[in-house]
Amino acid sequence: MALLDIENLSVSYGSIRALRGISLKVEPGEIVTLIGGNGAGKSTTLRTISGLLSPQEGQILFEGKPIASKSPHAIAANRLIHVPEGRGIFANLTVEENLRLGAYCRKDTHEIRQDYEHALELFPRVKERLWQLAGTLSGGEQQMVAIARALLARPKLLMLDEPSLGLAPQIVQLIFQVIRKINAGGTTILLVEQNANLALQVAHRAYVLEVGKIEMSGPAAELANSDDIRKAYLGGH
Amino acid sequence: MNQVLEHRSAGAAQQTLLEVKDLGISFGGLKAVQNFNLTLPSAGLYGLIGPNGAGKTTVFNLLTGIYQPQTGSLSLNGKNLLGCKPHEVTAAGIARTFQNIRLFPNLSILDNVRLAGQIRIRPKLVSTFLRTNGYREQEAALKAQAMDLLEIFDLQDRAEDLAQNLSYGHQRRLEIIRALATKPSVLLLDEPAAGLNPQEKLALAQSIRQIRDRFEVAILLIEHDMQLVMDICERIVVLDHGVTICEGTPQTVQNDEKVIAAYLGAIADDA
Amino acid sequence: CQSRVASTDEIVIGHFGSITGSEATFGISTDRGIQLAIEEVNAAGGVNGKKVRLITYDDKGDPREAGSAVTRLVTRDQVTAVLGEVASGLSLAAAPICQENGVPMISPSSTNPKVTQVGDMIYRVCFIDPFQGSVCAKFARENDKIKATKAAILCDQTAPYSVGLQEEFEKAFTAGGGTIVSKQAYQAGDQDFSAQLTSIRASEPEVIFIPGYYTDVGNIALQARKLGLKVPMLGGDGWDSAKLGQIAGDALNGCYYSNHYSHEDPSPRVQNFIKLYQGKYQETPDGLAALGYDAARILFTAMKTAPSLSGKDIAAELAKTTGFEGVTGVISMDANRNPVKPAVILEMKDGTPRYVATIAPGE
Amino acid sequence: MSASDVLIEPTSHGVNILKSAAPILVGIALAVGIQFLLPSTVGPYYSRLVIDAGIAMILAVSLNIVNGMTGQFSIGHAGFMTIGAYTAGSITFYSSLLIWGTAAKHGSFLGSGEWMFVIACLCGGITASIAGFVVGLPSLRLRGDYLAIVTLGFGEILRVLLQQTGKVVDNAEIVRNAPLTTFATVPVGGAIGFDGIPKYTTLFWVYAFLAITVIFAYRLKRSSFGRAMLSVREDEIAAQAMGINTSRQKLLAFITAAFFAGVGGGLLAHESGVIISPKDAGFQRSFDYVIMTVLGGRGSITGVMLAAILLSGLPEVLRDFERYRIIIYAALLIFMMLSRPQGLFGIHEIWDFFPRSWKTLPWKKSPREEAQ
Amino acid sequence: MADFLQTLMTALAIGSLYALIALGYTMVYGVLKFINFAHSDIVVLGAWLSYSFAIRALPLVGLDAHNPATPPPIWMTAGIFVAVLLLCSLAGFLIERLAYRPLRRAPRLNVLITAIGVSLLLQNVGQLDFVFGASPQKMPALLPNWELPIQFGQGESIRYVVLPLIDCIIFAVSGLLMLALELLIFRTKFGTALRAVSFNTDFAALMGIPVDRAISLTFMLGSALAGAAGFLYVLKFPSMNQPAHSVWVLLGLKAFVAAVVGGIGNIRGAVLGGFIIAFVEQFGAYYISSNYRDVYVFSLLILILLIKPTGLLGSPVREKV
Ligand SMILES: Nc1ncnc2c1ncn2[C@@H]1O[C@H](COP(=O)(O)OP(=O)(O)OP(=O)(O)O)[C@@H](O)[C@H]1O
Ligand SMILES: Nc1ncnc2c1ncn2[C@@H]1O[C@H](COP(=O)(O)OP(=O)(O)OP(=O)(O)O)[C@@H](O)[C@H]1O
Ligand SMILES: [Mg+2]
Ligand SMILES: [Mg+2]
Repeated sequence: MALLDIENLSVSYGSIRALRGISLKVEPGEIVTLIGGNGAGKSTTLRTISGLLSPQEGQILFEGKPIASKSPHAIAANRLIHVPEGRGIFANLTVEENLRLGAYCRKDTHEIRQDYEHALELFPRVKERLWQLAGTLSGGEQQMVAIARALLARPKLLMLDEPSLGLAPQIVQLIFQVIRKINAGGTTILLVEQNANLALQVAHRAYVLEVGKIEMSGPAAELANSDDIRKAYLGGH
Repeated sequence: MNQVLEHRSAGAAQQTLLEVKDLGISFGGLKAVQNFNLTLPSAGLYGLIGPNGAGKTTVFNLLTGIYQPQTGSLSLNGKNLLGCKPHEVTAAGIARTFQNIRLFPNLSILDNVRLAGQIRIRPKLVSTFLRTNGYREQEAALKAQAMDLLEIFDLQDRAEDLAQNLSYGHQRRLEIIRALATKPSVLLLDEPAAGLNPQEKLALAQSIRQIRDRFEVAILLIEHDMQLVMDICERIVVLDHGVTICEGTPQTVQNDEKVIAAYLGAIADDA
Repeated sequence: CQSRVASTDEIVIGHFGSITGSEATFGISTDRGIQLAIEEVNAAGGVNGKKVRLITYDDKGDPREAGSAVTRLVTRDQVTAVLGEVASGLSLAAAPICQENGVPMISPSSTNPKVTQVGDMIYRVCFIDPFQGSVCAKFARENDKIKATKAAILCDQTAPYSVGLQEEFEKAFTAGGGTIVSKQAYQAGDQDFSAQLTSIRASEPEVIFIPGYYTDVGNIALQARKLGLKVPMLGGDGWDSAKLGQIAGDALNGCYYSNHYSHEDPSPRVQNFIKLYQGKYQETPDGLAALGYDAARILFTAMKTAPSLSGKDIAAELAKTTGFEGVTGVISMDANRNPVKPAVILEMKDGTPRYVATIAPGE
Repeated sequence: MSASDVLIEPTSHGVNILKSAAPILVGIALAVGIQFLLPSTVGPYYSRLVIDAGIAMILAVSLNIVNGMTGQFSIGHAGFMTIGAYTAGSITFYSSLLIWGTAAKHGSFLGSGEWMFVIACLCGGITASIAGFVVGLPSLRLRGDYLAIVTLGFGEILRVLLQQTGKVVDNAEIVRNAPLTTFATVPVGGAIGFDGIPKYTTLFWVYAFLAITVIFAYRLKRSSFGRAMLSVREDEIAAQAMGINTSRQKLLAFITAAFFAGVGGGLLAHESGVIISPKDAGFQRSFDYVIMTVLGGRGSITGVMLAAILLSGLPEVLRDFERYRIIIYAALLIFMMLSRPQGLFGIHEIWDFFPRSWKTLPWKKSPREEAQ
Repeated sequence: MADFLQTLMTALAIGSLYALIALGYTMVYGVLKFINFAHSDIVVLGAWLSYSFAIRALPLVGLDAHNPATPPPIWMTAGIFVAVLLLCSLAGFLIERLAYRPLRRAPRLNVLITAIGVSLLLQNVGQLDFVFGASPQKMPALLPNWELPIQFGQGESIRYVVLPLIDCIIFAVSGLLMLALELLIFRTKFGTALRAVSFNTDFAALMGIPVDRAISLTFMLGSALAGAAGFLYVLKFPSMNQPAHSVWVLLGLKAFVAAVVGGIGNIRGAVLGGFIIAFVEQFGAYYISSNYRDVYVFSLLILILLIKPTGLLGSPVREKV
């Protein structure tokens, strides 16, 4: 059974139709990436899955259960975690408090502690800044906090929206290494990325979204070699 | 109509325009930027790179008066800009875009640009109320200039749409247009390519060059996309922890060990 | 919604008052007094065979609303006469409208002299500040139990009534040889008077004059006693309400206020009114209700004797009022359309006011 | 199509002057029409409501310059109104006493008394705008609710100070012969309010001033000034970075808004059946106007005007409900807020809702055409 | 000297009351970033509910409802207090649910206007005869009338400074509530969650924080605080103004000013502000003139904000550009 199974999903903002009946599946243990141009509806897809938007039609099954009508906090409590575009960190809280909120729905204090140490190991930079107000961090630092925080929820499915946005090359590499590591540790990942080159490198499978529709899908390596994709998204080389 | 836009006659190509010496600021204990030096010639196209949190955006904030520098000096065309308020800096000729887009979301695209353009005119309240002929001419010229600028990025057809209805990539472009409308001599671009896919980035690089040539502005560019930076920048300054660790041509910078260690990482060509 | 133009077999009169907002209790009391008078007169066959109907409009205690309410009464509802308001500021806003349109207006309880100066259509049934101020001052200077030479004043600076009374008291008291040792102010509804009272305490007065409404006086008395201020307190007709005794209890023992009448007055016109009012509303009428009742009744009397129901005739008849036996005293109108009537002084004893003396005008 | 093609279309100066002046002339003609037609057809009560609505519109439209356009949150607008009212009132009252020996109305329509009144209203506007400047200063340092509470404090301070003023001196002889020290008590009536002000306010003056206010506000909104104000509302930092002197814009907004509020106050002071009193400066009155601007929609001038009419009329419509009046009013207010959170017209003006064909009158370009 | 001490003592008691009301304002503001103008009406509700309960409960133990000879047993006083708290939080819950929640995504100014509407509604409903009525009432004493008179001077010039029990209770209760709130907001997971909600409800929901419930809870807590303030207020000032009296609004306003002076959203700031406002008011009225009480308060407010635009303890939020 697929971990996440989306059937014929449509979403609108007022009169603007952002998604026009998309279907996609994420199997346990996979990294699936969603690529597409500006305004294609990638973020909208993630927001709908995590309950921030409600679909007009279609259904979303997570672990076989429908979640489309659930509220975002209930979905997060099911360990379907969304790191939104723009990072979604709490600027008025310290880095440490931000991280702790990641584990808001968990009660297993001891293991939280372990995960906390683990997350800080992944991002030593964050560790230096634990007491700083998160709002004063630089963009890259904020992205690290956002991912570290998501890990503290021990997600079954982690949805990342443009994690490399505004990050230095080195950090981008780091983030993608972390994505691999997390995945190797058993976490399923749904990745939205503008940096299609990198995304297709780490992902197992990929979907291409254009103006609210799935245009193409398949194993990531296959898509990376498709001429159309290269021309449209990878800079033509 | 291009006279409106070609407002600055080309000076000697390598004349120093922006001169920054030993600029520095710290927040609490954190030395965000220290001893930052920069000499930007007119119509130069320089890059400012460095790891996240290195202080790049802070340099922009210092240059534009949003933060007041604690040390150092800053001058444009020999005119001291230290202590100037942000709007005075803009009036003096430095314009910028923001890393986190800051358009006027509920204003139309046209108004976003006109607003920036009006810094160069001095309207009177009375003539505004009476709508005198002078006022009408001023407004017409302003609009014409704005529409011409919008054409650069093909946005003229959407002039009446609200800025918030643009997609992310278009918003980034509008920010650049808006900055240009202030008729700057120095343009500061903070990560203009963020959120664009590789294909779009190529187009953007093209546009940046064209802007430099057509408007003869000097451009200082913050960008994490190395391909773009190395491609279009004449010189590059690398910051790390608020300190300049390297400055030079793309080749020098690319091969500098400190830069590789601090910023580029091992598989730099991956990006 | 009532009919626009009065039908021929009824007489419509208007009342504008604060029946919502901060001063609602004043407007409601007055309205009840008026209603009572109307029921009474209608039960007795109406005025010259015509039933009287009342239209009440709320003015929220806001002068601007008072203006529009009265304009509506006078020009749209075409009332024969207007009753209202308690607060002088509001009466002053409305009076010119009545004057201009030739509709008689009787204010039940606006004590500022200016109100009736607006013109010959404007009357009142309460006494005015100068009279009451001098009555209080005289009492404070001359009463055996007080014989004060030093007085302190605590005045509600938001209420023209209070400010006016304070000025007149001060004038009369200093003219009588006394001195004002402390002048303090509060705002209607204030809960905490300790700063003012502490200040007053330090000035060591022999009497404290509190020209305010009962709604605040009870509180002031309670706090004054807590602070160990034992001197008598003195006030005007704004004190008159059963609520005052309920709130202050024995804190007001030995304090006095001037009023239009005494509840103890055995005369049937007073006792009858109190009985009727209690029967209808299950509470003891306060001074405002009594004044509202009197205002309405004076109006009916004038209507009955007037040759026609035109504003002019009624006003002329009102001006002739002499010896009208009202609950709030025997009323005669003077040349300035102010009632000439005696004041009574009441003493608070364990929460009930007791008759002490009557002071007639000019005494 | 390039923008320049349309714009260089030659228009003669004469046509332009006519275009500029026409709305003002039309407004004043309308005011004359209202003055001479309305009272005779609907009677004094409804005329009065129309006057009240007119004044409310002046106040709300002017407040909209600060709250709606510039995005500064002011709840002290009634304070400006009151300053204007007291200034204008004292000018006409005491000058009348000095000149004509009585404070009664002098002269008929457009007579000498009325001109004195007009000048007094303008003076009211000027003193109010000075106050606007002073109250606007904190806006340079304060944001949002902090500014709101300061403007509210200004109104409350004014209210208390006005309560302490002296009695009105209504005797011409005393006024003529009095030494200046008599005026040290500021004889404007204290708690009871300022009564005796001659009642010059007529439908004509209210609607003439309203026309000017609205045209000013509208032209301001569509001009460089207006855009600059809007940009302050949208994003102050970005506005600064675009070269907008945000401090200047904020002060300008406060000053102009206060000016019109002051003029509105002057009109109010001279309205018959109105006594201006310290209470007018309090925050409750300011709320009324804030409610109008919010209900009208942020920055929509016609929306705000409609809201001003609705909200000033509603309590009158409900008058027959006596004690339930305010309850119903409050319930309706909540209902309107919940059902139209963006305000009556949102950011649009009323004509944005007309069918397209209405707008493309021969002499008018559609917004899109104009833009291109 | 005695007068000085007396003024000081009153200032402390009144400051505590302001602080208590300010805490509620600050709490709601801290989370939802809007001035809940209906907060003062919950104080009024608390006050009048206390009265209504008291006059019904007192006869049960054989006391005169309006003028009890002795205070009722302590359990009854406590019972009334708890009942008032519960009903006030229920009212807060309902108001939020019905009037504010539908506007969660609307501009804050709209919520503010709605709050003004709610406030008007509550006031005028409260004033109806079959609710609380439009006349003032006297709150029966629910606590022993103990006071500690401190004597100054001798013979003729003898003076007392009075320290009533109720003042001590008010002081203690606001102190405790402040501490409890501070701990709740800064030391518990729920508090962190609340602060997250106050920053961005969407992001908070993505953390699994039940946003609606958190906001409801904030309102209930804030309203309970208001209820407590209303209860204590009428015990201290037993002569109660009618529910629609504008003075209640002014009381709420001053408490809000206190919150702003201290730095709105800041719990310690609310308490500090409460005391500062009360001190200025009391000492100004005593030493300068009682005519200008409100002028002192608002001038101080303006002065403080001009010097420190985010209030005394408010942290200057420097927006990162
Ligand atoms: N809040 C909103 N209101 C109205 N329209 C919106 C809103 N958010 C997104 N849209 C529209 O929905 C469409 C899809 O947007 P979405 O943010 O999902 O794109 P995206 O694929 O994430 O693009 P990007 O790469 O630029 O982030 C776009 O046309 C956009 O204009
Ligand atoms: N207002 C502020 N208060 C405190 N610290 C700040 C503030 N602004 C910036 N900083 C700190 O200064 C450092 C430099 O920040 P800056 O935003 O300039 O980084 P950057 O080089 O632009 O990074 P990025 O590439 O991620 O945008 C960071 O560590 C940041 O936390
Ligand atoms: Mg996106
Ligand atoms: Mg940056």
